[in-house]
Amino acid sequence: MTILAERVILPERRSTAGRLSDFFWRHPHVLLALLLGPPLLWLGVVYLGSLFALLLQSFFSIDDFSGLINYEFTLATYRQLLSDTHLDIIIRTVSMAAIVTFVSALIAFPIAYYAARYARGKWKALFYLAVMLPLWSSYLVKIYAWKLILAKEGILTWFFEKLNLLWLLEAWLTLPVVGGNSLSVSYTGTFIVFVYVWMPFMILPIQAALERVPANLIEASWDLGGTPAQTFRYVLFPLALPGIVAGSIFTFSLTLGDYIIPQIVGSSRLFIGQAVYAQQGTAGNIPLAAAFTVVPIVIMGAYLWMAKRMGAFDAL
Amino acid sequence: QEPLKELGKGEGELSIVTWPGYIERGETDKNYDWVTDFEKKTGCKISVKTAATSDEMVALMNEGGFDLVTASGDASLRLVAGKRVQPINTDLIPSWKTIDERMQNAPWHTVDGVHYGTPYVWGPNVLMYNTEAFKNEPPTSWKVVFEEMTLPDGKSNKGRVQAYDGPIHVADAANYLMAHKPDLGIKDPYELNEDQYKAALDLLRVQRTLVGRYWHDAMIQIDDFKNEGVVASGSWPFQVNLMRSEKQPISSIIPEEGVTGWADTTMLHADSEHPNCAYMWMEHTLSPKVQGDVSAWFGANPSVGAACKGNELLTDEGCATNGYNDFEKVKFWKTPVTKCSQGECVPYHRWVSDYIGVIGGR
Amino acid sequence: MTTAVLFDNVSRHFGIVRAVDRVNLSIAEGEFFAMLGPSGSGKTTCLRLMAGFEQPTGGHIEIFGETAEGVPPYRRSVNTVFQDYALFPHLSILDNVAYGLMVKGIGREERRKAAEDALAMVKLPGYGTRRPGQLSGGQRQRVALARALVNKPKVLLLDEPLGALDLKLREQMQEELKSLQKSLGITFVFVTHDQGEALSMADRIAVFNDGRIQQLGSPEDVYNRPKTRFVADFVGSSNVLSADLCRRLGLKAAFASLRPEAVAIAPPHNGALSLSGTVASQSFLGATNRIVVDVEGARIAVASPATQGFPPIGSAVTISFAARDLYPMDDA
Amino acid sequence: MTTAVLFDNVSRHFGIVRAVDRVNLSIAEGEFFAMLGPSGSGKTTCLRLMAGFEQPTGGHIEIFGETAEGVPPYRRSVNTVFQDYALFPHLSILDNVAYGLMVKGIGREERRKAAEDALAMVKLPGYGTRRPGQLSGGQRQRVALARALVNKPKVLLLDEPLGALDLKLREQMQEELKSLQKSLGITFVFVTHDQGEALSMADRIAVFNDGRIQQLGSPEDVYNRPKTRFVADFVGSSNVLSADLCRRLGLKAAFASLRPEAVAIAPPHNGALSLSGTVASQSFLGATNRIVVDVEGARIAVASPATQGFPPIGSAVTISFAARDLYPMDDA
Amino acid sequence: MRSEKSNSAPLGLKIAAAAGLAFMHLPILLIFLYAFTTEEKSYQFPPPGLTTQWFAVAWNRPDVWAALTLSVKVASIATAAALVLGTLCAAAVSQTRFFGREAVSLLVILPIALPGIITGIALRSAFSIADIPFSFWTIMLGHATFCIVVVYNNAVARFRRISGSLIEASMDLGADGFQTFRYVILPNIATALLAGGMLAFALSFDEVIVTTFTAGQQSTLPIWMLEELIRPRQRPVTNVVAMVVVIVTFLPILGAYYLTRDGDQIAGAGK
Ligand SMILES: Nc1ncnc2c1ncn2[C@@H]1O[C@H](COP(=O)(O)OP(=O)(O)OP(=O)(O)O)[C@@H](O)[C@H]1O
Ligand SMILES: Nc1ncnc2c1ncn2[C@@H]1O[C@H](COP(=O)(O)OP(=O)(O)OP(=O)(O)O)[C@@H](O)[C@H]1O
Ligand SMILES: NCCCCNCCCN
Ligand SMILES: [Mg+2]
Ligand SMILES: [Mg+2]
Repeated sequence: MTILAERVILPERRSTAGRLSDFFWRHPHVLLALLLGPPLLWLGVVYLGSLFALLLQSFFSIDDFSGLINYEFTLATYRQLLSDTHLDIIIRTVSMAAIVTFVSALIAFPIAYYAARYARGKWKALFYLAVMLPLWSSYLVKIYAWKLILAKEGILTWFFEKLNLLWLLEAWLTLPVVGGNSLSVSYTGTFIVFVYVWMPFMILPIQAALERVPANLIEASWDLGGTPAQTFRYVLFPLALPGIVAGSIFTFSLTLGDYIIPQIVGSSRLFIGQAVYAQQGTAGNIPLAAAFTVVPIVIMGAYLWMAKRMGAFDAL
Repeated sequence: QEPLKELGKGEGELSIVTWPGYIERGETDKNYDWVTDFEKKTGCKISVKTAATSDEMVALMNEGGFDLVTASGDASLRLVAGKRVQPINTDLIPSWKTIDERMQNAPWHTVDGVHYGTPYVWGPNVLMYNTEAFKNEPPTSWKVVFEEMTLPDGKSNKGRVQAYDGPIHVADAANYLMAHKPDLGIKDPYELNEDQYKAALDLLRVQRTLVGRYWHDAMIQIDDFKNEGVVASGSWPFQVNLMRSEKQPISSIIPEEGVTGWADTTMLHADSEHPNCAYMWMEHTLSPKVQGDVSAWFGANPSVGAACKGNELLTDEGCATNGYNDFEKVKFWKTPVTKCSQGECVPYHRWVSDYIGVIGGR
Repeated sequence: MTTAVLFDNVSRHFGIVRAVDRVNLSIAEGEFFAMLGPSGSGKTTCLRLMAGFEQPTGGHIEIFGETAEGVPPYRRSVNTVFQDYALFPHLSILDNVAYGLMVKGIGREERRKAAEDALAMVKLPGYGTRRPGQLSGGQRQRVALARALVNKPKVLLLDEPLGALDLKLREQMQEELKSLQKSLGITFVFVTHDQGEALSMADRIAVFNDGRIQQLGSPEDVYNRPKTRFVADFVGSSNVLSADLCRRLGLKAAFASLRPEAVAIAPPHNGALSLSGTVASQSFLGATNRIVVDVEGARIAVASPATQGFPPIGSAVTISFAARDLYPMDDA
Repeated sequence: MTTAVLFDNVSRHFGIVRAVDRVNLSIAEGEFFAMLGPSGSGKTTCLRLMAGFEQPTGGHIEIFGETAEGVPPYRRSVNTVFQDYALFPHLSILDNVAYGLMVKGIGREERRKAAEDALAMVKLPGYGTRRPGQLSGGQRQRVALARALVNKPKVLLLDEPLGALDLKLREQMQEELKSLQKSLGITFVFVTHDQGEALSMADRIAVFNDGRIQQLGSPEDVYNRPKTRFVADFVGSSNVLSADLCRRLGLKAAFASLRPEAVAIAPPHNGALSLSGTVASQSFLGATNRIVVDVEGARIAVASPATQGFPPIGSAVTISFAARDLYPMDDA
Repeated sequence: MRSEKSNSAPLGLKIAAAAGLAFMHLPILLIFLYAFTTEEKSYQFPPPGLTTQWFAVAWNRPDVWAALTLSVKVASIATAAALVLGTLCAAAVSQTRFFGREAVSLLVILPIALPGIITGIALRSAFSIADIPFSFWTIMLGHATFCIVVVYNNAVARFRRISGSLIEASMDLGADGFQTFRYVILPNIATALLAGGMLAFALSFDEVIVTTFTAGQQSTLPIWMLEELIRPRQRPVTNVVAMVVVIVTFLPILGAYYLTRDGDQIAGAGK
């Protein structure tokens, strides 16, 4: 042991780092500003700025013939947004997003529950990978794989035929709303693909939430006479809810905004994403596209606010 | 804006907005290539952006960054009005003189006597059908895609027909009504008063019940004919040719009601950064060879009569097959505007939103 | 007297780990039974076997005369107060306490009343609307107790319920628990690794080590008459005298235990045994001083009343103790 | 004697919370100074003020005569042993111990040697290559100690360093710490909420409550002569006699404290005071029995040697104690 | 001690979980299967024959390589930007308290909580207002925006686990702010950053929607795939590329798992 401090209070450091360090220690706010500056500049100024610029455009209108934007404040675009045609699109999309979210949660829960509560060691890793594999496989190629499966002359038909169950498929397709000429041009098909593509986003947050539920709460419930079903209903589910909400942020928002899935597997009835894409890209109607984006922004804004209050962000 | 005065050296690049199948560099079939040689000769490297509808083309041109667009009649005048394209100096295009007279001064690219582009190719929107479903009774009328009926194979057409996923399809309905409801008094399917328009929408609503999915993209339509059991639809000769080349049981006709169609113009963007290459390309596209090749590949008709003879790919019968002589039967796409020969007509923006509504089930 | 819990040669092995190994015990109805032992000695596992969270890998368990194997926890009239309380964080205190009644289908009003009574019993009236997160450790512990008691269990299992509390609170809770048990007459099975706690509260104590019961008896038995060196060492800070030293004191035994408080720094009086050594260290413990005397290499701790003061370190002293306080032990 | 740490009317308020409130203290060089008090009484905050993690909102701090305000922690020759040890999980034990030397720029070889010496000093030679995760709680505690000591601090701050250890280990570490402090002569400031620990280890004790020092003195002072009711209550489980009872015993004071071990269940002998009452409860604590006697509603705890056995509950007894053990207190 | 260690899952749960996993995986198998089909133009089921020729064909397609190169470049730079910004933000949010802390954590989440099309279209119109031409950097900007949150989530979770006393211990032992960062903070958050970075990379690598709006005429791999899927030339080539990409992106994901498995979950892994 060599160092013997002469003085108890050591002198100020003369190196730049030392002096800067002292400076930051005395002025923590400067340090905070330096830390927060770049991300805030990026997200707060560039990103939020772009969003606001976009929203601003929704108060302009477009010249129908030339397709050029008329830079004058007007609510005409919002009037247009609230027309029956566009309201149909909004309702259609929001209902789809809600059902997709619900069913995703339904399918995801047992997987997440098993992974969180029963899988151990190697199995746990395997489960994780099994969830991640589809998550990170090319989104487009997955959609096309489903197109193959759902087509009238596709794999599902082939299987139903082999199993002599074709009548079942056909019966389903004759149903109103969910039916159609084939699965790939019906809401059923769009729904299946949405669920398929977004469900993995639901599993991980639920799993995270379930893993945070102390095992002894479940034992406490049993101990107090709660049957497994009651334990699920009164303890496990409420405690997993923030995870479900966190996951639903993804499934809901991704369904609200997607335009590729309903275009490839769907009945040509537009979803918000398609409408935005079409108004922006095909029709060049940026004001209407911007007005359309207000819908998911408002919905997700409310959703996030609720999720934050439920503590769902910790499960993200 | 003043057109270019004289031709300079190529800028080395050229970007073009076009329809799928319009500009080929031999990637699908190496016989169909009218780009590689051009690039070699002029040093202008071509990049192609395809668009599925006229609206998309207008949007892309409005956004900028492109030199040329092969605009159909329903887009060209909008581009002119929006000042997105510039007048061209026909003197810089030696082949201008060779252009079919019917096309040279066509109203969809000529405004007040000023030309805003060179004609590319034109063609009809044909009725494509599956020969197995229709057996020996090929359809003769657009009825098969507008009204429920039993097809020759004994099954209903419900869910087995398609229609174009673009607002301009309203004109196809109007065209059908012109023949079947003459008392509506439709003279021009692109000029509809409120009553005529309403009747067209009603017809389209009936069609909605028959259509599983509207076609938006030529390739996806091909998929749907192959995998989704679709047997009849308005289409482009391009799809017909492509599927026939794959030995699919596909054929097409021009039904008795006549057809809508397109006549496309290669137009130069107002802010083009590669005008010299653009002029070279316009000249290139007017050569009988290119005109014939494009026509053969897409199933279209050349704007240069000379292309009808002696083109290896098109063959001497090609023009007749593709409807070169049916020019009069074709009602070319143009943008519906309020001011029309009937006084007041329903403008395009209503076509846009109402057609979305009809497809959405309204 | 009815037997509340009976373990007949019960084992619970996890692979090669013998968490509980051939344990026999029988707990009488109304008894306050403590399980004492170091960490990992199998106390919790025993409790979990009683609650039904674990199944024995060998032997047989009876609860009030009925076979317990295969009966799930929710069908046993046995309730547990968990070490970390395991209160439901998403429920109010009242709903926590009423939980057991709710799952049994008791009506809302009735269970509210029962829960409020239980809260009053643990001296937390009016806390019903709070959340567990808003209570202190001691309060949570009492809620956990109320939540278990409201079900009127036949046997209450408590797994180190006071482990997380600080000394003062702990002493207070010990008293409360003890008096509650007396007034309710419920059988308490109490796990702890704190010898003081076990001694002061229990009617009987089972001292565990390595999955086995080392000694089972009254607090006095265990404290004053440890059967093994392990018990002597673990229960209180006993001096363990080697065979050598025993022989010198005229005792034939492998080991003997000698409690520090049985030793005095004083010359022997009538019939007392004595040894001499030097003072090695000393510390003030408040009520007593702890003086360690080095007797030919063996260190013997002496607890002497604080009033007697410290002999200087290194000084020669004589220690004396009664022969009966020297307690011979069987094994090492 | 040099003053190591001086607090001159120091306060640290967090908004309306007065974590430390007008504290005066002066710790002498080489002293073993303990800060004792219940949870939330401001002990940790005091320590953090010394270490430089907090700045006082009022008053003045000196360390070895130099003003400490505004000096960041890394420029103070004061080191801390954290309650949770705060070992760097990504570094080996050796690198943990050598950390302070490394950031000071000491060469690799030299600091390795110094660190190994320090590890030997805390009886962990050869543990250098392990990771903190591979050590037991007690071992980690010693590494934390070595890591602080290797810097030869003038003042060592210890924040409940033994809080997480179990009883046996704790007693052992107490002895080690004490002897280390003696041999190194470093000033130790030791925070605990365990009165036994403070009493047995410290030269002087400051008893904290609500951010203030209630009493500052030697262990005997604090234990036997509590200045306030709070101290009497907190340090050991004293009986607090009300003014009424005091008056009857001929003492003029608002309150008086009486240690249980100063009371005997016996008739008074020469000059002793006595009271009579009935036995309310009793428990076996191993070395002693705790018997609570009800004297006209006041409950007086008696610690009687276990050898004396229990009088039956409800029986009438006389308790006696020396007048000098009755210690009058200033306030409530 | 978890009782589940000894108990096994109820049968119903096992079946539900297995069925769910099968649902998630069968289409993937299909993608793999069609990388080997002999049919070129359309997908037939069952495939008429199997071949490995498409791997060679894919290898020799320059457009695949061009798109791949662009995607790798974009993902790398976007990841780097996200790492810096995400870490700074996580440090500020977890190590200090300031007014608006909650708002910042909400702001970071916004780009993934809002549909990608909104991010895309907003950035696109901002570019056009500011007259910024599409370039590599516009794609990167869009990607980094939604990648920040992945890094942020991982870093915040880790920062939470570094007990505050670790940093104080370092300062106590004489390390100034920079030394503390270098010797204590960085080594402790390194694996979390690596995990976050890998996920950010994979996220950027597969992004279609935002890219569509910020790429102009450039083709990243997913854009290339979209084009190929709609206008196929050699369809199985797309499957070959997809399959290779799955296998290649899988390695970093596996890595991220092992780096973070004890303790924090892979926060925001989905996305
Ligand atoms: N589910 C399990 N799987 C494997 N080993 C287990 C399991 N449960 C307990 N054990 C082992 O059994 C032994 C006894 O554990 P138990 O929890 O009963 O001890 P304990 O006496 O309660 O200890 P503590 O005082 O630390 O709570 C330990 O070695 C433990 O590791
Ligand atoms: N950073 C802070 N902000 C606000 N209040 C604080 C802060 N630090 C401490 N306090 C408050 O100051 C009071 C004293 O806290 P301190 O940690 O010093 O107590 P303590 O005596 O160490 O308690 P314990 O034994 O529980 O560690 C407490 O009421 C605490 O809540
Ligand atoms: N695995 C990729 C799925 C595509 C979803 N991307 C969402 C990004 C949101 N901006
Ligand atoms: Mg235990
Ligand atoms: Mg503290």
